[in-house]
Amino acid sequence: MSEAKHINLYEDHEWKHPTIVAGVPWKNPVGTASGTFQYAAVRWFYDVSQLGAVCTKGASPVPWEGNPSPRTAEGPGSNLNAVGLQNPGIDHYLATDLPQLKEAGAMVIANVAGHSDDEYAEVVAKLADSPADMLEINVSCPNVSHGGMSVGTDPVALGKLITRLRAMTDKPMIVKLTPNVTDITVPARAAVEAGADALSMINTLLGMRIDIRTGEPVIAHVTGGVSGPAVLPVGLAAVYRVRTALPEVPIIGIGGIDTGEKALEYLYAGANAVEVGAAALFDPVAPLRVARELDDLLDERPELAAKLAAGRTWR
Amino acid sequence: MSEAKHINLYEDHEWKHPTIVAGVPWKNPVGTASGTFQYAAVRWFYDVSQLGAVCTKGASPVPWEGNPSPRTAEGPGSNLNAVGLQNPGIDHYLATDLPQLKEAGAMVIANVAGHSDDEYAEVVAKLADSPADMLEINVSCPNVSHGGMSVGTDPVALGKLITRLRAMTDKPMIVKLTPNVTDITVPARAAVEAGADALSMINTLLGMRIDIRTGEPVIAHVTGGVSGPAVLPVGLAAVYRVRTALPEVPIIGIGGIDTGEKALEYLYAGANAVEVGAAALFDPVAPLRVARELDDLLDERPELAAKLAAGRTWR
Amino acid sequence: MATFTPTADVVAEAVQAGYFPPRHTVEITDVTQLAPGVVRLAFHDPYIAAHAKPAQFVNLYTKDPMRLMPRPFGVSEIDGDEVSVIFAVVGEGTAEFARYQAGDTVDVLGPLGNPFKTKNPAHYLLVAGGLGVPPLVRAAQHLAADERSRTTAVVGYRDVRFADDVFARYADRTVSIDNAHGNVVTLLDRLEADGGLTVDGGLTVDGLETVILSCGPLPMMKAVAEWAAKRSLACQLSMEQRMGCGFGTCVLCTVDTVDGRLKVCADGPVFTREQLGWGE
Amino acid sequence: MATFTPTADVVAEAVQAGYFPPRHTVEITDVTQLAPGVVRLAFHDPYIAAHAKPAQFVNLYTKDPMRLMPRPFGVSEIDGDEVSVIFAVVGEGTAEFARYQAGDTVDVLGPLGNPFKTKNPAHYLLVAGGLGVPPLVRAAQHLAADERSRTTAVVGYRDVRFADDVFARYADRTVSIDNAHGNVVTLLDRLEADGGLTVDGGLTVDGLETVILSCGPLPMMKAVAEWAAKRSLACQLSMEQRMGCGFGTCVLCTVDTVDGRLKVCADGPVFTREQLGWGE
Ligand SMILES: Cc1cc2nc3c(=O)[nH]c(=O)nc-3n(C[C@H](O)[C@H](O)[C@H](O)COP(=O)(O)OP(=O)(O)OC[C@H]3O[C@@H](n4cnc5c(N)ncnc54)[C@H](O)[C@@H]3O)c2cc1C
Ligand SMILES: Cc1cc2nc3c(=O)[nH]c(=O)nc-3n(C[C@H](O)[C@H](O)[C@H](O)COP(=O)(O)OP(=O)(O)OC[C@H]3O[C@@H](n4cnc5c(N)ncnc54)[C@H](O)[C@@H]3O)c2cc1C
Ligand SMILES: Cc1cc2nc3c(=O)[nH]c(=O)nc-3n(C[C@H](O)[C@H](O)[C@H](O)COP(=O)(O)O)c2cc1C
Ligand SMILES: Cc1cc2nc3c(=O)[nH]c(=O)nc-3n(C[C@H](O)[C@H](O)[C@H](O)COP(=O)(O)O)c2cc1C
Ligand code: FES
Ligand code: FES
Repeated sequence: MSEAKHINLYEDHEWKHPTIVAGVPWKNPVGTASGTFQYAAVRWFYDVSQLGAVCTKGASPVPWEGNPSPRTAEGPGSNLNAVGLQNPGIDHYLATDLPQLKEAGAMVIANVAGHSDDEYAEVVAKLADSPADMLEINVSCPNVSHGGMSVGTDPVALGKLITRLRAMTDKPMIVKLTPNVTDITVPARAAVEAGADALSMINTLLGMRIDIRTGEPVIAHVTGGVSGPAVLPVGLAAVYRVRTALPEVPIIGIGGIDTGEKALEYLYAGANAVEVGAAALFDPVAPLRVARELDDLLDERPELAAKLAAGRTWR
Repeated sequence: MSEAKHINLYEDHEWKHPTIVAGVPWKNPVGTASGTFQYAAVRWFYDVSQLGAVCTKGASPVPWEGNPSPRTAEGPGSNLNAVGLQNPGIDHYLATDLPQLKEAGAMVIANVAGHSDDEYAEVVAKLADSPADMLEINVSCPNVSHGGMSVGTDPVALGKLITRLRAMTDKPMIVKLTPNVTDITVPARAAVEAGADALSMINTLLGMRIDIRTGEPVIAHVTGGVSGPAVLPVGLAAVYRVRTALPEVPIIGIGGIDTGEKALEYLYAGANAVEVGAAALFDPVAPLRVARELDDLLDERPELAAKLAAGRTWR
Repeated sequence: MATFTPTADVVAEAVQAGYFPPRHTVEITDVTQLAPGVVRLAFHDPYIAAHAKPAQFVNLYTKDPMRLMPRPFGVSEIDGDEVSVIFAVVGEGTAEFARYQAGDTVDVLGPLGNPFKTKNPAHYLLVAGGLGVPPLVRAAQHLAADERSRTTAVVGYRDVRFADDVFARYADRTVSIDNAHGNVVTLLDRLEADGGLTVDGGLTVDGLETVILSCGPLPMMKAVAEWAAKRSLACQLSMEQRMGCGFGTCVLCTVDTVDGRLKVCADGPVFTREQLGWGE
Repeated sequence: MATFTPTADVVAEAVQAGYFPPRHTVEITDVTQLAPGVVRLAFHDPYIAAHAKPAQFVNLYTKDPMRLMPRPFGVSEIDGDEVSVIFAVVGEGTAEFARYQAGDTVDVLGPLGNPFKTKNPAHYLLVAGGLGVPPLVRAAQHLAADERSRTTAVVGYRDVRFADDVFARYADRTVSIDNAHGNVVTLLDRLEADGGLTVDGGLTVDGLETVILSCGPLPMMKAVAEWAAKRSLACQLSMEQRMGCGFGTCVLCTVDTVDGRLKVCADGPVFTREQLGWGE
């Protein structure tokens, strides 16, 4: 890609319907989802300060090399990914992505990855004094402290981890839940009781594809995480059920959002805001487009808009 | 629908690639999935004896009225259902559906539903002396013996239930697993250790949709089960992981199958056979079409075909 | 990809042999906007044209593979081998159908469901509200061929009266109202009070008993059933419900009746007011 | 549904102002089958035509909403405002593209990735295998405009030699082979042994160093890199990997290099043999 300024197709828009997530004001309820946004890659396409928030790729204490390739496959209406959380590490993040994004005027959610409780703590310690606006703890990483299972599937371990991280910083802390559990309200409750300021959901569903030409899995890691339009009903049910179980906790809805209408469904399900993931891989401007569509849809729904603006939700 | 014979578009086909599931020979590896097949409704469309197997709607000890309507919503590439297992009860099943299907020459899998261990036992007792060829125990029903959670999510309860049912009959017993668990290999192992002859998976994923015109859930029961093409990667991963954990157990793969190619993916993932569900709602002849497509695809894969015919699997 | 979806030839052959046609592709012969957001779509289908009775419906399927579920529509008129439906654009599926043009194709399954019972000679009072119009147009068309019966169409529209002309073509008498002026029940009351409900002034016509056939929004149908019950009139109501299959296989389309939860697609869509327990 | 997907006007305006165009819709100008299962597709796109360098690629997107992922294809030729790609029909996406006709539209994003480095005058030995042909056609086209460099195209096909004529149009010399007769490496060896590898007979042409630009199946490229290493020739290889976005946002398209796992889309697709650690 040759050097060029971003297009700013949308720059003159005055956002009409803000929201508040865990006390933090967002200019609109639409952010990017972790792992599907890189400033260096999308800055050509739009002004990132126009989003409600930008949630960055999971950062670990040291660089991670991730899984071997191929890392992706296509499902019906979905994408499968097995990045294995490749990232250049928290120090690189603090030196490059974060300052660039703050410089560009973005509201930044720093997504945190770790393979053990200590690793999470190491990253949170470094973010505590950073200009990141919010932290999002991705508890779906395979965790060596928990026999390789993600800490997000074990409410006791999750409570312990969040209690520890909570004590390290005053930054609003979002815990991002995995849908690959029997009852998502259980880890949700554990996270909130341990001090999480907000919850985001869903991370990806476990899935795989096989290449019938070879009979072998398409993805080298065999299984991957399913995301995109196909997971919409699963994400909505997760948000609705957690909202019902925990009427007060701020929730960021994620999963299958590629239009303002679908974002709106999440708000009706009880979310305070949403994040757009896979859609941004297929169309770089998707998060901003969703935000614009939602902004207009909320015009016709003053009651919902007023609740969001006041930091409350539909349910 | 006026009285008419079925079309038998396919009746002259000689099946080339049989399979064996838990010792029971199927003329081809494709059956119908429970709840998406009613003989009275589809007999116009094709000759049911041409399918590998016909799995019937869950039967409970007494008639169940199911959930209020609306019971269904559409997801991207999926269907949501909240039938609530409405069915006219096992006595009605034994008096009508089952004899009709056997009369029509079908290989019948009787799907069993219950709200408590006693209810499951009552149905299995009645099926023990019936002409049903195989039993499929649907352990995803909300279960009063287990606080409303399905017994399929609790490996201990599941083991106890299957041990009890196992002792009641010599009929090949399939346990149908729910994907709404943290690790599907855990209930899989529990079922097999308790004596299940085979496993089938997946049942539906928990999901919901909201009508943005009203802000309310489309389905009266709020949440429903997601099925159809969108769930394909989740079903494949379930089969592959269970196959890896339990190399010997016969597996019926279910979830998102609407073409021979997708059925083939399940066979490569380690299934001995498959069942076609939601696709049969959108096109009544889908199960037979999938069987025909698969039969030709297996021509080009003699090694896989030979394994299936011998009751073994690809992995 | 190998595919065995029946081709037009195979469907034609099967149909000729008297079999029920599976889901198949037909050619669209007409798409006309009747009113803002209300569209008439006609397609060529000899089997459905020969068999569809009043209140029977057809499943149309979108071409968008993300939208797999059937869109059921009551058959509204039959002209030779041409079948037409009238629908409101309410979502993405109907929006897609509204974009079709003559010469395009659409997948269809039908005719589905059970018809209104119209064998007995009677004065059929066709009470339609909004998109309940199509099955009653078909009823009027069907009954126009029956010398022994009489028909009066009483129609309530939201704003534009988009079907008065087609009703007038078939029914002995057509009266309608729109939202600005009231609803079908207020219209029925007014007509009864004025002695203008039927050509004969009262509830019978040429000595024929009145039988109500109705289709429309739920609250309207309940009110119509009550109106009928007060006058001890037979009343058949064509119901709607979200459907999974449309042909009786999934039990996703139930309605609560005195006999328990029945399938709208295969036990209905027509139920009597007694079955529904309305107006008692 | 409200939608803000940029219209053609907005894209044109942005592009004129020097911005990088987002995903947008273009008109297809030509679809030609070059060989069984090998298709040339051309579309009208002034921005991509003006900017796409050898080995840069474009994402095409299917119209099937079940198939959301990008299909990346190397740009193969540019003619005025027309951009063409050549692809093999391997799955449902390419099958859909192969059904397109001139006048249809397709969504596109690009040009993406980094080009072969061809600034320095050299004898560029373009070694292509199978569907590695397109970027090397573009390289030949690009270098044809460079007076100071020379080009030799060495091409291996599966069966039909579908690109010899277009290579011949641009390269100083074109030699090819098909599977029945061997592969590009056997061809390179044979040519070298015969003294027929270049017009000058040896590895240099007009005193210019030979630089290999290669694209093709992985085993072929590894063999080419080894062939180059043995002769201490510079060798740039254009890699393929399954992609999630194509523009650097998802890290789904990595290749193992001596510097760790790099993105094929944004760090590549061109890597040197040294980066890949091949032939050492
Ligand atoms: C027996 C029967 C006859 C009908 N006849 C007519 C008719 O003649 N004219 C007409 O305009 N409408 C009729 N309807 C309603 C019509 O089926 C829906 O308006 C239509 O399916 C909406 O599709 P959509 O994609 O635009 O809406 P969406 O909301 O995008 O559809 C999503 C899903 O919900 C279902 N759905 C949405 N609304 C309804 C509804 N009201 N009833 C049933 N399913 C719904 C759709 O079928 C689809 O499965 C009938 C419904 C039934 C059950
Ligand atoms: C940088 C780059 C340049 C390419 N240039 C060309 C070219 O010029 N000509 C050509 O014929 N092919 C080229 N390919 C390969 C081409 O992208 C695939 O053949 C095509 O995406 C297959 O799509 P499908 O829908 O037919 O296959 P499907 O198997 O149905 O596709 C499913 C998914 O897998 C991906 N996929 C499948 N095969 C490949 C592959 N070999 N490489 C990358 N992704 C794949 C698809 O993009 C899609 O996301 C290139 C790939 C890359 C990465
Ligand atoms: C390529 C890719 C990478 C991702 N990486 C991360 C990550 O690093 N941390 C995280 O919490 N979630 C990650 N996710 C999950 C997404 O943030 C999101 O939760 C999920 O994709 C569901 O949303 P969607 O359906 O809109 O994509 C990733 C998703 C994708 C597709
Ligand atoms: C309408 C409907 C009813 C179902 N009823 C049952 C049931 O009674 N018992 C059961 O075990 N599974 C039931 N299922 C689940 C299916 O058998 C199948 O496991 C699931 O739909 C996934 O397959 P699919 O994607 O092919 O639909 C039902 C599914 C649908 C769509
Ligand atoms: S819609 Fe399936 S039974 Fe009525
Ligand atoms: S495909 Fe997304 S980073 Fe390369």
